[in-house]
Amino acid sequence: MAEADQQLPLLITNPVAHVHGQPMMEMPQDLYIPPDALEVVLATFQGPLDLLLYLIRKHNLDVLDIPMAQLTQQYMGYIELMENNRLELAAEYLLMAAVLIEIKSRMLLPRPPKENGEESSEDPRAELMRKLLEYEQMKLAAHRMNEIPQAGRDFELVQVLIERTVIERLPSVSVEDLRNAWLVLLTRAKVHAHHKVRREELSVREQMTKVLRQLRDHDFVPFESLFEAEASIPMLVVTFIAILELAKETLVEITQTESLGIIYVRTSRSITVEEE
Amino acid sequence: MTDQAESQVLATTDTVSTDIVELDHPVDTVLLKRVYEAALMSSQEPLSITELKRLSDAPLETAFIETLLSELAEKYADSGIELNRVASGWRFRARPELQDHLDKLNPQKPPRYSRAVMETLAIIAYRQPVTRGDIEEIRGVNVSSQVLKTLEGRSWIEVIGTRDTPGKPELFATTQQLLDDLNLRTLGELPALEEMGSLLDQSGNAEA
Amino acid sequence: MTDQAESQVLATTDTVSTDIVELDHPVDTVLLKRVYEAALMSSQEPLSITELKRLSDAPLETAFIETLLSELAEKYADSGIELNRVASGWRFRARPELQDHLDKLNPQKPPRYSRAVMETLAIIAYRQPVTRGDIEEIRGVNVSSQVLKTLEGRSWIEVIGTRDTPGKPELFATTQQLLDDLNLRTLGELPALEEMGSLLDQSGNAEA
Repeated sequence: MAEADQQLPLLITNPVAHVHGQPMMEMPQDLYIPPDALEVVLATFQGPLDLLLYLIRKHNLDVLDIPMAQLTQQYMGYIELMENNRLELAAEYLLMAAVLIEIKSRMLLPRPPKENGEESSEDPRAELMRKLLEYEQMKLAAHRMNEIPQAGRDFELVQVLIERTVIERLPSVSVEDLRNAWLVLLTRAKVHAHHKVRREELSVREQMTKVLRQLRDHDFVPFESLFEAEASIPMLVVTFIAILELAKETLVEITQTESLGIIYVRTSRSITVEEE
Repeated sequence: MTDQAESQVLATTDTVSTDIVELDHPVDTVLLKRVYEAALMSSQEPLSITELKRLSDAPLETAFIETLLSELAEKYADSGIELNRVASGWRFRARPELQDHLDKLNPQKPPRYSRAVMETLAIIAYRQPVTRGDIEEIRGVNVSSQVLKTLEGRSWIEVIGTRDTPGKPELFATTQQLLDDLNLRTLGELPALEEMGSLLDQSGNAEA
Repeated sequence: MTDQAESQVLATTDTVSTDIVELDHPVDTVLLKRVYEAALMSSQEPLSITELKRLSDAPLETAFIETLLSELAEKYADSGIELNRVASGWRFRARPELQDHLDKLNPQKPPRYSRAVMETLAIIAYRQPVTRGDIEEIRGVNVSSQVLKTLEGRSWIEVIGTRDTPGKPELFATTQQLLDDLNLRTLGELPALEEMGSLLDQSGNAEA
């Protein structure tokens, strides 16, 4: 096969490149592209293997029997072009140039005498060939993968609105949660060591709250009305203790304006309001 | 022939709309409906009639597009989703009545209250009426207003008065709502404190 | 004619499946199909059979669910969307052949990835698990971190371990997400690699 890139007329008069110091007046045959697009083309090579493959396929060279002189020359031509276009030339390109030249020179040397007749493994081009083919295989695979329709690019995914109910989910609390919270408090503060807690206390406290609640909206409440008529005797006692407890804690004030008159209970808050 | 068979498969309403349109523009109604379907299904936002008009090269009348959309909505009458018209256009959504089923897929874990909230609630429940200062004394840390607001927001606690001490601190107590939510009749049904102490390993020597 | 035959086959399976189920559990097949429909259409990700099982209280057999899904897929045979089975489950997508129409609505598309990205992805897909060094060896150039980050950012590749060699290089593999996005079920559905032999045949005078 003749050197293919010789006779193409040039669009520009200045040398396109310098190859081995010689001005290269013509662009390689396959680069019949406007010079300003050259950079783009050169930049698309994925590396020396890609460039070599391009050259091999473009010039219909035999991968199994690569004409090293021809390939090396063309490769160097492109390297020069890249340098002239100030493309950032990855070190791999220069390394490959060295490899090509090395293979070429080794092929010029007489082959060392064979011992077992295994010639193929001694072909200095074998490793390069293997790499080229493996790379080409992956390059094709990448191309085909890119042709597979991609979600979002080539087809849309269905995503229909789902309206989460707007009702705010409130945490639910169980008695167990309260128990656990209290247990934590116990361990931490050792509250139980200082307070002798009696079971009744809670009902007294509950009743204290009830009384306070009843008093909240009134200035004075008759003492008797704090007791529910249908309440059990223990409940009446608890209520009574609760009122005394409230008085002791100065949360309520108990007043009686005349002896045997009505006993009024009022909260300390209403006392405060009155005083202001 | 094939075309006819195909459109016959589709609903009879289809024929009506096709007739209307065939007069104005030779629009492939079947294709158009599919395009609308695909567009509406894959769009995150409702699509307006203006946007839907962009989907066909031939200029279409709003009324015609709306007819197609109604037919599309009709097609989904018996399915798990529905086509709705909302302020900004048309959109598909999962049927709200299926919500309960769909929730099973992503069981939202019920949110939990922070320890601060739970401890504060426990203190108010067991020690009521208490002031914020009381709570802080027992917990050993400041009680943030947020904690109290959370509990008040649930109507689980309320202010039932003030203590007659400097600053007139508010007294907090638990509400009937809390008892209802805990499924209790009285506070007395809360776990007894002294029993709880025995649940703790450390309490063994503390009681002595 | 083929169409009719096909739908008849399906009609039969439909009745059969319903019968089978009615015996085992009193499942409301119609409701269940609607729930699946709504769930699949509103879910961002494909739904696995395991997830679909969670949608019903009664325990259902995989084969039964798959029958329902096939029926659901059949229901959408003539519409703008289709139900597919991909690597991580089942999902609806707009028909790819309608994409040109849909593009009129949203002209901006995600960019096609560079050859560097796609070659790296292909090497990981076909040769996994591979290290960065393996990829560089095959491509003959450095692999920029940006390329790997792009693929990781897309959740198409992930580190699945390290190789027990000096430096403990990370091993990359592809993800289910990649298969989902390519509408594939398994890596085996990726295009077959070109045989080395056929690559050799491409050169004009490759005789041996």
